[in-house]
Amino acid sequence: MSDTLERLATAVVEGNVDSMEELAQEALDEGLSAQEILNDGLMGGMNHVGKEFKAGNMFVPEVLRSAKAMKEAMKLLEPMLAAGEAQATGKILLGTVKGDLHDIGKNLVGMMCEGAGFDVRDLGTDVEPDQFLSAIKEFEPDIVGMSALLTTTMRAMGDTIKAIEEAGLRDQVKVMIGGAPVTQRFADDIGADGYAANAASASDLAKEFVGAA
Amino acid sequence: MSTIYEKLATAVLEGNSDKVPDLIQKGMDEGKTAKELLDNGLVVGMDEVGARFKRGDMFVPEVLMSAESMKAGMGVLRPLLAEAEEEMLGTIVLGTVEGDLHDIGKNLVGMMCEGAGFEVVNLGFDQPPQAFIDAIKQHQPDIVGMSALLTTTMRAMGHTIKAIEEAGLRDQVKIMVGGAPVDKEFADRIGADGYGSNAPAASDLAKEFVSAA
Amino acid sequence: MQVKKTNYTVNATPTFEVLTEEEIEAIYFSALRVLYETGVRVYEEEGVEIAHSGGAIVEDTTDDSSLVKIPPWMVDKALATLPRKVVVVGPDREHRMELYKNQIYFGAGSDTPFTWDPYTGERRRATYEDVKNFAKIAQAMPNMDFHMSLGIVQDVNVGTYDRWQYLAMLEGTTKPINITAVDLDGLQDQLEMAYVRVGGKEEFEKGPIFSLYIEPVSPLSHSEEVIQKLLFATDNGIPFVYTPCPLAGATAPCTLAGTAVQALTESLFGIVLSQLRKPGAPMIIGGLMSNMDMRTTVYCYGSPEMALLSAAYTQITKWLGVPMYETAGCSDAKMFDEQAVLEATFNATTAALTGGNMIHDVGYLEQGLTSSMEMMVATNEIVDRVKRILRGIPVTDETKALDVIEDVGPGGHYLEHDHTYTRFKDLIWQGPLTDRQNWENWDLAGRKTFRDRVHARVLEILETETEPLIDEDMYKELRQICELADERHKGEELDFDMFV
Amino acid sequence: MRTNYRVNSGVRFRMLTDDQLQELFDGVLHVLENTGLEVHHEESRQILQEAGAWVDGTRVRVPSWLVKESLRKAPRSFTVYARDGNREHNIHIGPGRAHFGPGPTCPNFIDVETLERRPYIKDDVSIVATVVDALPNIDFCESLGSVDDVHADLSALYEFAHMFPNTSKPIVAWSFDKYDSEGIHQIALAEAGGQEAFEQRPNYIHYCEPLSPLISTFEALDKLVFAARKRVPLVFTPCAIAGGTAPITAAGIITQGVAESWMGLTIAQAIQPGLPFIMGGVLSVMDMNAMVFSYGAPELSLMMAGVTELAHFAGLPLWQTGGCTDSKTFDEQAMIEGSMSVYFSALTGGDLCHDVGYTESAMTGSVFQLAAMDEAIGYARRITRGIDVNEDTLATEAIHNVGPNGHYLREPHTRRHYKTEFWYPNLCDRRNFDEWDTMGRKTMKDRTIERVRDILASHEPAPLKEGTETLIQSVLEEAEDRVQQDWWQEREIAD
Repeated sequence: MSDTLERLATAVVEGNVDSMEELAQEALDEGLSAQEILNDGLMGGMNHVGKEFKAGNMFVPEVLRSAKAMKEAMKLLEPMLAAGEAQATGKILLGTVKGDLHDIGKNLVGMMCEGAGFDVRDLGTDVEPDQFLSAIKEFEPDIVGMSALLTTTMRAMGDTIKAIEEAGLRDQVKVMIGGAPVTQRFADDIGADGYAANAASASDLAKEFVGAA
Repeated sequence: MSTIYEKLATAVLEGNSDKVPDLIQKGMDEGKTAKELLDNGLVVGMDEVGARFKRGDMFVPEVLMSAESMKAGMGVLRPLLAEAEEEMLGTIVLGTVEGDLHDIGKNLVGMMCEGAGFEVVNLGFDQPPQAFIDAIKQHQPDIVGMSALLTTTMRAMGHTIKAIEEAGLRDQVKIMVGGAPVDKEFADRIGADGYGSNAPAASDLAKEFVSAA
Repeated sequence: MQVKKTNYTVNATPTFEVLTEEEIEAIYFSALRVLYETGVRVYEEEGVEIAHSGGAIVEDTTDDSSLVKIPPWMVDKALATLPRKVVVVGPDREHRMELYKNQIYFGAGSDTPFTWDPYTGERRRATYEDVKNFAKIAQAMPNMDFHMSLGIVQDVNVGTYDRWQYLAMLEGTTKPINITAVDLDGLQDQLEMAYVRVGGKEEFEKGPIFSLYIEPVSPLSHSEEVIQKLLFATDNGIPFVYTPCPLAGATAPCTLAGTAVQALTESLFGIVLSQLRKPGAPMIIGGLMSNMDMRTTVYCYGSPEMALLSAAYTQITKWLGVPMYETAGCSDAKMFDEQAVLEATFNATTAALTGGNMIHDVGYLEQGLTSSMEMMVATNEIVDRVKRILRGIPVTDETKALDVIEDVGPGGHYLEHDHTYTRFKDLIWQGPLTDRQNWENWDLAGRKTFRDRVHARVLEILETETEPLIDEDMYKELRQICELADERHKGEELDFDMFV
Repeated sequence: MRTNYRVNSGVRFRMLTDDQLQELFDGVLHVLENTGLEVHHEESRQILQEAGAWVDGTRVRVPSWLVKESLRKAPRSFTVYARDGNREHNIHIGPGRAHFGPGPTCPNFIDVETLERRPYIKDDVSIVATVVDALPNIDFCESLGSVDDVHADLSALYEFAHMFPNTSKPIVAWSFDKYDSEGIHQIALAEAGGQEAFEQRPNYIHYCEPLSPLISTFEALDKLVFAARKRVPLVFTPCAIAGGTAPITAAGIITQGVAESWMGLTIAQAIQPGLPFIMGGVLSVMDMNAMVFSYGAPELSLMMAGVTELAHFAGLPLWQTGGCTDSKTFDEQAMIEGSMSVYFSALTGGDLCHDVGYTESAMTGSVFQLAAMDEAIGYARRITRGIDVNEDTLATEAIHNVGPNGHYLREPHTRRHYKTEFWYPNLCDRRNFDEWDTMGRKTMKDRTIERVRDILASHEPAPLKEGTETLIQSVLEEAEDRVQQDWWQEREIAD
């Protein structure tokens, strides 16, 4: 692997936000393609971050810093990737369901998934089923992720899945859910495709869904 | 109306030392023998004390109050029992061995044994083997109790037992040992007849010795 | 412009007190009264003579002892020369205890007859190997600052086990050690060993590598051996702990204030005697103060009264200006279980909050009769938690973070903020043995309990190969001192082994 | 006779100085006045505007004078009463007094028979309430769970309906929305004897939870408005996560958390001047690797101590947190974490300490943890009671009488004091090794399980007044009718 790519990966791991653009440019100047830089440099770094995080050696603020660093480089690479054949790992639509203003868990999932190379759109909190529907039509995600922190708002996840079914969009997307009171049993009950106990496993689950695991 | 036996037992249970001699007098007036008053009154009271203490329903100061009243009763009954040539519980010589100034545990054993109806001769602490030998000769006890709190002075228990043997007195007495670092195995090793893990256990052991004898 | 604050007092740590100054004074002056009017019994002629020539009244002399009464002025005089700070170091000179007001150091307890074998899971008599292993554990524990044996070596001669115990500890740790001695001869031998360990008497005097544990007997009784040790330590520049173990309700008054009065009386006698012998002799007072459980007759090592009384006594020592020997990290539980840590959490937290200097008895179970490696490792983690709390709450513009709150605003989050990124490792405590996984991960990882994790850590330490702390020649030299002692004391032993 | 003799009644603990508290206090006022909060409740915004707050869309900023005025109106001391008139069960909130009780809403429960973790069900409510009623150091009741086997909307109502008959200790009632609150209040009134009687002797406290950072949610305020109008004592407590939903520094999270709570205070006092208001919140760190909100971190105790002192500085009682753990099981970690937070809670005198009995970072309620913490609280209370120092306790005469080498076991002084001076444990075992060995080497866990099962087999809480039980049934039936159409019901049928 080229030295520059290795440095890029290291910069991602260390969360060196400021040096990312410069390093990416350097790599391009060396003649590497945007796809190579992404796959071997940035994603290499993020994979390492994921592993270290799972092993308990890295912490959320560091992971987020790494994700941010990757994003910095992506600013430069994205136009080139869009022009070529390259693709992100997949697309994820996220939202905290209706009635729930708790944001933190879902934000974490979003950041982790971005770090894993997903294109993430976050609808925010208190999201109505209709908002999910129109976003699915427009954004065409591979995965829809929903979260709820309250036992009361949990069932709004069921409502949302039902609405997606009724709109005939259920086959287009995988649905994953999460949040402190959510369990696998509940996920099965309301017909979700998967459940994740925390942000790290949510990102793993998403990768599994798109066959990138 | 409760019987004189019940009253005596209650007086012991409540630790009412002043009342016990009067009640004994009353019982004698009613024609009860010393032996009857002891077995059906005082001893019944103390048995209840022991049972309650074991259950955690009585506290040391209360047990000692009861022991005091038992002792007061024995003070009255002992000459009468001797007169009637009744068998008495017996005499215990107690001491903390040479080199050891700790004697709270041994004192507690003494008081508990008195409560059980024994006559107790307490030699005090830091007692050399000769002091035990002299006391055996003088008081003709049924039981000798020794305690030590330190491992170094535990050894002195062994020396003391040996000295008793050499003085030819070993067969006259049962020997029990105790103290925090002492256990059954050690008691066996130095040739003691028994080991009491705490004061109530020592008093039970003493009773066992005399009833077996 | 941000102007620096004036007229502004900061609690850099939490503050904690049991007694007011007036209450401390009441206890102190009561102790002076007992020391003068009741007196203490002394079983050693030289001690009596020193006290007497220093101004004490001597009464009721029997063939083995005298009643010694100390007038208050003698105490004032002794306190004037008593060092307010005592230093004990490790043989490596890196581990170091500066014992004075509010400095806290944790360490093990000594001389338990029994120990829990980490391999068989059974309670049995302690051996040389156990004591060495305990020292090894203590060496590996960052929050253990000094060491005591946590076991009586019982696979050697009884009369000389103290030397072997010291040797075992020297093999396992380079932290300062608080030794016990069987008798004066044992103390002399161990001092010899310490000279060997640091390279001579002079080196020892520059910084003593052990302190000596001396225990007068409550109530108010100072045995021959105790006084001999006190005088020897004083003469030889050995800092010593003069620690009665009053038992409220049995060998001391049932009220905690009364127990403090009696303990202080006993300590003050030690102070007076040491300062009469050699003004400026370093000593540490305090010790184990607890209550007798009136339902079981045991000497409580895990009761709230012990924690409370130790805290109160620490305040008294701070007021007097003498280093304190506190007690914590111990329990009445028979084995390392939930009770053991419950009690240790309370007494270790209280000791740390109070600021007693040498906090000993970490690792004790069963009222000090059994030691446990698990208990020591667990207490190390408890102390680590408490130390996080002792860092207090700094209140500054940076920590109040009003601007950060404004930046993030309602509904935002702080995870990505620099304010979080730059601080989280320092501010969020992490314990190596504390588990915070979610259920699923914990379940997958085999549902390990704290006890499982602590046990694994104990074995890990024991099985990690380490460089010997003393070289072969030095070991031989130290061992020879022990063997010579065995030879000298041969005649005292029973004609069979007591334990093994 | 002495004079100028100042004693400590109990121990004295301080985390912060008055200077530091004043600075934190000013910081809270600054946040309320300058940053403000999002208030998602129109009626509340109106009330705030009328009271003098600045309303800009949903953002509300509160001038310092208004906050201070609200603080002045709120009482520092008040009593919450046992429903059956049992004075032993009343709670007197006031300086220096710490009370303890469980927390609400865990999805799981440790089954009392199987000891396995499973979803919390309706029958668990009465188990928790009965155990609370019997434990001597637990002072108020919450349910330790969200009932899973009833309609999700009615979980809170069922909790109250099943707690109320099974303990006469005051209940802190959690609810989803105003409808629950109404049902709960109806039940409480029936027992109290009407609204006026309730106002004089309130028998429950209402619990509302705003959202961090700086959001007053619709439900929280809707319940608050209801409770304030009915004069129900109120807990208003955010649950802020240091480094997640609040600044990572203790001073920062305290500042933000208190601002969130005092928005509720301002609304409550505007509606009902003098309403007993118990300030929150629950402040702790997030484990930055496991990503759980830690209920066992030392920072929980640290931050809670700071916020307690700020509450007392401002003249309000505090909703403390303790006796809880991140451990998944009943083990040593659970005891270390629970004991330490209980201890600091007792040291600060935080007025109502909840979440006793939480395990697994609030995901599983456990009556075993609760019972073990009852022991820890007893222990803590013995320490915080301190040492009495007076002529009698100094015992110079007893010492003189006993003298060197004597003992105190028979002294009258000992007999007078041994029962009150010493604490006697229930679950901590002090037998010697031999006895412990003979009795089967039981650990504290074994003894705790026995004690809980004993309580459940034998304890009988005081009965409700005649008629209350019938009313509870009709309140529940009404509520069932209200929610009948819901999809959840369909799911239940489909199952």
